[in-house]
Amino acid sequence: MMLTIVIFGLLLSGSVAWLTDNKTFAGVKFQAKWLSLCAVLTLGSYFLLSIFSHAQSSVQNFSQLQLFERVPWISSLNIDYALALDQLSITLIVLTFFLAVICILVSWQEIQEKAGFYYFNLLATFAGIIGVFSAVDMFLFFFFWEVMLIPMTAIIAIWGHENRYFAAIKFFIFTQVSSLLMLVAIITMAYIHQQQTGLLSFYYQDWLSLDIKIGIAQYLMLGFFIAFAVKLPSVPVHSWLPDAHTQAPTAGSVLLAGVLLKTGAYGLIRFVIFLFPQASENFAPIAATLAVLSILYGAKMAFAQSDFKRLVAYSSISHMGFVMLAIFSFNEIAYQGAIVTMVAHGLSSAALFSLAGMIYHRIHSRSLNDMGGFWQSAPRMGGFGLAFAAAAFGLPGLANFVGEFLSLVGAFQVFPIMVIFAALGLIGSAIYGMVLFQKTFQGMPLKPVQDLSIREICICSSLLGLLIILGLYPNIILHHSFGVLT
Amino acid sequence: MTEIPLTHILILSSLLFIIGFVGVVVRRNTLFMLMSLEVMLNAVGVAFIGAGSVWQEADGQIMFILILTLAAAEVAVGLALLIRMQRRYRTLDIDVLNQMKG
Amino acid sequence: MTPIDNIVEVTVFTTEMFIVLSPILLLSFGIVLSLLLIAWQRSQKMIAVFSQAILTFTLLLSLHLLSGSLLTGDGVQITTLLKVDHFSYISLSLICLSALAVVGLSGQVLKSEIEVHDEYYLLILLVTLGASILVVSDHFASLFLGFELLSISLVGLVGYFREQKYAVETGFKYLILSASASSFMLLGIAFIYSQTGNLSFAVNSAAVSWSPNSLQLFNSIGILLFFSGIAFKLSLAPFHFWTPDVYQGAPTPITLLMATVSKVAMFTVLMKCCFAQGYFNNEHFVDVILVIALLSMFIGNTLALKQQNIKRLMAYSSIAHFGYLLIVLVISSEQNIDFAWRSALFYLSAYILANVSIFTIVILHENRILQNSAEREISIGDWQSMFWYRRTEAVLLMLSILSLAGIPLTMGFIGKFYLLNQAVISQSWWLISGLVIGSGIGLAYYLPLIFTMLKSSENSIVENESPSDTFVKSPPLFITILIIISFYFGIFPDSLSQYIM
Amino acid sequence: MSLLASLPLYPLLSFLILVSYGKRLSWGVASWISVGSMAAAALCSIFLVNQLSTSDTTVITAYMWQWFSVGSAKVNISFYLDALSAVMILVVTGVGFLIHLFAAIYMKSDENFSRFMAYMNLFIVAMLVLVLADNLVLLYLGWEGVGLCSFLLIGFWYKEKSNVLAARKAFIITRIGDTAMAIGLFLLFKSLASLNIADINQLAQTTESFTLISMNATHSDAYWAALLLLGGAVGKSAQLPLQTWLPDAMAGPTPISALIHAATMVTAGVYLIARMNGVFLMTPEVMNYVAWLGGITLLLAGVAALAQNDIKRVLAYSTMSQIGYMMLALGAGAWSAGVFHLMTHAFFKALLFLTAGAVILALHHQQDLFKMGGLLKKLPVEATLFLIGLACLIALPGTSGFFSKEAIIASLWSSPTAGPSLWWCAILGALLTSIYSCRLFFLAFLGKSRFPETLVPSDHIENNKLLRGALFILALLSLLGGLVTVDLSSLFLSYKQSIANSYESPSWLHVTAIATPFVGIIFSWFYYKNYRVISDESVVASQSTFVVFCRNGLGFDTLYGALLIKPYCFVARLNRKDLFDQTLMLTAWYVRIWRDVLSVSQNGSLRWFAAAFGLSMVGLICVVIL
Repeated sequence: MMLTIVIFGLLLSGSVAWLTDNKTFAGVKFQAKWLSLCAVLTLGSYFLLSIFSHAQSSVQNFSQLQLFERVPWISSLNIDYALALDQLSITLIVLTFFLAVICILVSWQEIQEKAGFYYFNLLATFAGIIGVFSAVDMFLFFFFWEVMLIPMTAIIAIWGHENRYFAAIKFFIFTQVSSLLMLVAIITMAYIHQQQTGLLSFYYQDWLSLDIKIGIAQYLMLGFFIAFAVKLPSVPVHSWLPDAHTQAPTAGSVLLAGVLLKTGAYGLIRFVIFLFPQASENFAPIAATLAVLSILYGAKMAFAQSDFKRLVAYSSISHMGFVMLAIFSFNEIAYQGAIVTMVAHGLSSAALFSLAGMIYHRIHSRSLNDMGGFWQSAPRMGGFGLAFAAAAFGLPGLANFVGEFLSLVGAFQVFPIMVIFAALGLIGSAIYGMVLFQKTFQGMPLKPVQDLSIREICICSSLLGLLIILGLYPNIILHHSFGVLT
Repeated sequence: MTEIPLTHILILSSLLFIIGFVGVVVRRNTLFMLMSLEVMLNAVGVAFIGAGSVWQEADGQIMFILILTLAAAEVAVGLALLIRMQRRYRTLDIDVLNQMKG
Repeated sequence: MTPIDNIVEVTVFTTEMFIVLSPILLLSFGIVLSLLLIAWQRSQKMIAVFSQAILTFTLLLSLHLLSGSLLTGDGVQITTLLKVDHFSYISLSLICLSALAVVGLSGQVLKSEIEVHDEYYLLILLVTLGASILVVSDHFASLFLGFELLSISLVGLVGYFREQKYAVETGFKYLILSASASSFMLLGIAFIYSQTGNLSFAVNSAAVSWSPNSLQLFNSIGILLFFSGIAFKLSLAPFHFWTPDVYQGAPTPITLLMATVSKVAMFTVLMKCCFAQGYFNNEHFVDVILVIALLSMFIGNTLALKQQNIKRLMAYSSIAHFGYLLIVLVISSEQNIDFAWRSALFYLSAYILANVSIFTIVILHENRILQNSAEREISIGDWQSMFWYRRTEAVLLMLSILSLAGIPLTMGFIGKFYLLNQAVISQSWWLISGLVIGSGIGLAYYLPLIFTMLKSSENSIVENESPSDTFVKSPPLFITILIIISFYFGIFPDSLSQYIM
Repeated sequence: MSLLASLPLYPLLSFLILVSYGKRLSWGVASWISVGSMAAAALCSIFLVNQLSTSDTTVITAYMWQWFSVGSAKVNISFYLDALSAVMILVVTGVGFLIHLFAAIYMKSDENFSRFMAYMNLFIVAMLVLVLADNLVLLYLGWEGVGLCSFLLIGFWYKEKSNVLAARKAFIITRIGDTAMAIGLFLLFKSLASLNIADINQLAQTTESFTLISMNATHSDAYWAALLLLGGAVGKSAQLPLQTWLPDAMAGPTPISALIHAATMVTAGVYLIARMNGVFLMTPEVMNYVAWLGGITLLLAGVAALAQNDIKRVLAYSTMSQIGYMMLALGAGAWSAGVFHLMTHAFFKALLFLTAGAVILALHHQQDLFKMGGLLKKLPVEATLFLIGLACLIALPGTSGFFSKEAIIASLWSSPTAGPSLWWCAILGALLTSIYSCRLFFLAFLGKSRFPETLVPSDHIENNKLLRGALFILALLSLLGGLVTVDLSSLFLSYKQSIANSYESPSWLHVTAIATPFVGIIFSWFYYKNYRVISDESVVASQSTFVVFCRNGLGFDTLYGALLIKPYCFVARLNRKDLFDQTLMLTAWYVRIWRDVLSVSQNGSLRWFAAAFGLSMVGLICVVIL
């Protein structure tokens, strides 16, 4: 029941926020942002509390999937409404909640018109994402997978920047087409299950016990893989991402980079690897090559950009390449690396995008050419900018380093040559990180900007704090999301 | 009397039908288009009657009667439209009727 | 079989058959009555109410019979001509529903004209009757009757407002083309008849082997011709050319009528015929279906891109949708027939719901515009920033567009899901890829529609949208009902699909 | 061992305070905090070293917490203090303290003073972590940390474009080395399944598969691992081929050049190799490469130093060549000698830089040698201090530099991995050293003054006493530093017996080695006559192409520019509009084309529709029949 409460609570409070925005009841002027902030905080804490209590009560603490709900939904096709959690999904859901707060805070002043509808979309997206992370019925999973797209697209299309419609359509079509392939694969799996056991089933746990002929498994795996590779995103199907990130409002970019990309990685781990171990092992060399390609290509493209957010977007492509490489190297160390990288990149890219938003709020431009010498007038912003850039190029002591190090060490056991190429990405990341930081904060001061406000300092310092904590004591995550992958 | 093979009947009707259809396509005068439609329908009628006679059944003739009624109805509506057209465009050339495109 | 058997069958007409057939009888009786009514007193309001009543009763009756246990699994054969079964009732109720919507909406349109229009309603009823005959027909003759009843009255309706700009053109186009289409179909029937010697569906004509012997060739060509006639009505590529023009030229309620009533009826009868005659067993026919389906998906979706006129856009999207729907005709074996029916009917109901909603909004909008400007057509631009000042309508519109695009939370998605299931069972990967690519292209014109509605309102449309909407008190309610329905069935499809089974 | 654990905490605390309060702190408070923390650290480290030497344990360790675990291997945040790291922390904290003291005065007038001191503290923290780390990952943390700090401090005056670029260059080039090192770590972990330094040194000896020549590869894991580690060291220590960043790094404030780019950070590479001796000893080939790298670098750097005009760049190149000596020593297996030279070099090079800084301060930030001259009279104290520093650099007998450099040179001839040729290299290097040192001294302090304005009087610089105090202590250290004998031989392992054969060294070696500097001095005494004597002919820098070529670092910059930077930027610019994106958009374009083609068919003419109907009918019939 708990997860249902969380998901629908988010939806409900979103719609309430929409309807009551800027209306006065009993002398109290309702504001969507306050309402949604409270909703997210309460639901998040509720989630954490109930997880802890559950962990105490139950025997094995989420090293296996723990089923929370299972009620028949579309009984004619034997589709259930089934939600379950394990350490991986808990980690990601917690990340989602944290970034949700960040998102609301960064849009505090940015979003003035149509605020109600905006926060409705925001919360709906969170709900969808949490659903994706917790659904174990494949139809339900697909349902949430699509549901989280719609409000996201709306956010890009309504509150985005100059070229938003194009970006939104591109984003939507890419994900839609790829996920239709996944849908076909899902249905085929269901019917294979019917052939083998006699009844149709979309239930994840049932599928784990299937034995599929490798010939078919290849194609099915591909169906899933493409959908998730687009979401990840991996070269060559990455090109929706720079546009979407660049055009989206700050919170949108934070959400996209922070959590939405992780759904791709999550899908790769949970479905591609676990459902088709043999097929994906055969496929691993290709996937690893794509990953290395993404790492290098993303780094190179990031260096070429002159738009702050676009640069960060390409850097995300590069980072998620590490995740994919780790996932497909079938190695415990690498899996740990993948998870840490997912969380770390979620935080660091969110941080950089929030920073971009803050700068945009001040100078109304995203172009690096309009920036420079901000350190002079805004040393605090400079400090945070430095720290976040450092996180992006994997400075040890910050979370990203641990993730990338583990991923590469793990992958090196399997693909030494590829890892050597991937390691070149470290140089590339240093280059674009330098460009980003120096063009923004160093050089001749152009025009003075005012330094961070209290709210912004809160955002940045919370992000930075987490980055440092995870960088120096990653076991917080590792000990908890470890059992899944053994 | 000697049996006419079914194939011949069908080929005849198809020829008639094709003639009618070509008429619909090539004639620009609306009236003639309607007439060619009649030709097509009657070609079908021939086919039905032939088939019916081969199978020694009444169905063919019944179908033909239905077809005749249809032809009548269509012509009725067609002529009505034709008058409207004459009133509005002062011509019966079908090619003036292409305002809607794209 | 010999003629004798037919006679024997014809003589038997039990009360059970009478009851089973009662909705259609009621409908035809109602038509006669309304004729008398017109003779008695010409009053538009009265006839409107009357025809609504008739349709409602028919609907209720058929729903009642549907839930009732009269129907044995295989349905009831009434003479050789008709055969009523479960599915025909469902299609019948779908038809009545959409006809009701059409009648209800026509009130808005007719208000703008001067004279009294009671034939209009009569014609609508006739179309409905033709459609309902189609869905119960089990014989080429009855099929032909229903078909012609449908098309000729539609011709009358299409050109109804003869003062309007496109009336004559539309009428002629529809008349000539549908006439030639029906003659093609008839020729096909004649060929089939010449081979099988029987006009009822039950006889499996595909059983006649397709050796390239001349006679069997006639048979196959016959099937093809017959199919092309239906395909014309369903506006499947490459028989689709008339669709956009007629959709655009016809009065909007009639466009809705064509989009819903005639298509549902046609598709139902097509499925009945195909399954009864087992066409899905012969690969030639399947090839033809494949080609036509892929063509329709591609052409429909592609032509809809950058289409500014909404009615034309709907026309193209309908082409694509029936291309998708053809998937159900390609089934691997007899066992899947039921599932195919279910998928088809669910998809059709989703499609009808979306169309009704969209055209409702279009008609309301047309009225608004026609009030202050001269005769003009609705283009996408007129919907700009609708979401911010006319929320319920916009929400309904978005829902239906998403449903057409097949996005979750809507019926359209479930329908697409059914189709994919069907295609996976029958392992027709070509069709699947067509569906995927097609819906990919489709998004490229559905999304802009939504975005136009979301555009923030800086332009002048808002001003001339005075809240003084004199005409409608009912539509807001109607609209909210539609919204609720489309959400409800989108999230709990079972409540509908169980009904279908 | 909490004392050891607390060692980096003092500077860390002061860093945090300075960062969080920033400009609100007055100069006094800020300098007290930072310098005080350094003093604490220095005392603490002296205490530790004392403890280490007295107690019989050879190692002090401090375990904080487990960082993460790589498979079975645990990676801890824990420190490891042995004789080698003891030397390092002494140098880092001791010299660091003195330089902090100097900097506090030198940078007083700067508006961002507290930020500067904060960076310095942070650097010390990172450096301490580097030298104390007990596993390679933690070492890597410190390694990257010092890199970041050096980046920040080179670009401290970030308003000049040139400084910014210099900083970027330094960071990226060292990052290249670091990446090689990272790959080295992966390889070490793969083959030895551990990342703990002590374990690795042990395992490297024992593990057969490590040194075994594997089937497919031409060389063993040990070879590649050592090579990759060497890559890291080369990057940090500005040896060939990654040396180009060091001269530009002189853009930073002078104390930085003293602390980071002379005394401590650049020697981290030497430290790394010395640390990983277990691995290097497994592969004599790589030892040989190390030696050769050192030898070539010291020669090239010496040549380049001869042509510089900027006093700091001369010192930078000399640093490069001195580190070359250390590398040479390591390559020759003379670990102790290398580390010894590291220490002494830290002393006298810090002295040289700081004195140069004092001179520059007095000359209103004039750094061009050809604008100086005749300062011996004007700044006698600085001149003497500088002279002492140079003496050590040249390795005049008695100075600390003499002892360490002699130790190195002596070890070369007989070393199995170095040999006579490298000995000659060293000698030649010594010659060059003495020559460019003399040139520097003559230009700056002798001859007639070419400095137009009047100097800043020394008593105008506040706390001049303190400032000079720091210099005096350094001078003392660099004079007497040779007397403390650093014997680390117990730490380091020896060669495998297989290659322990060597040349016997002839008797004349020592004489030559000692004589060389004097030869150099005498040579330059005559060669640079016009720099020295007070005469009227104006002294200008030679503009001959060869000299300019040497002045620009022997053309490495242009080479790399043409080879790497330009292509990368070109490709980046070429593909700014994402190739893949273009191709994917092509499909959209394709669909649009189709749309236009098809929309022609909707021409609204009824007869065409009918014809199309018939045609498609025919087409379908063909589908069926064929």
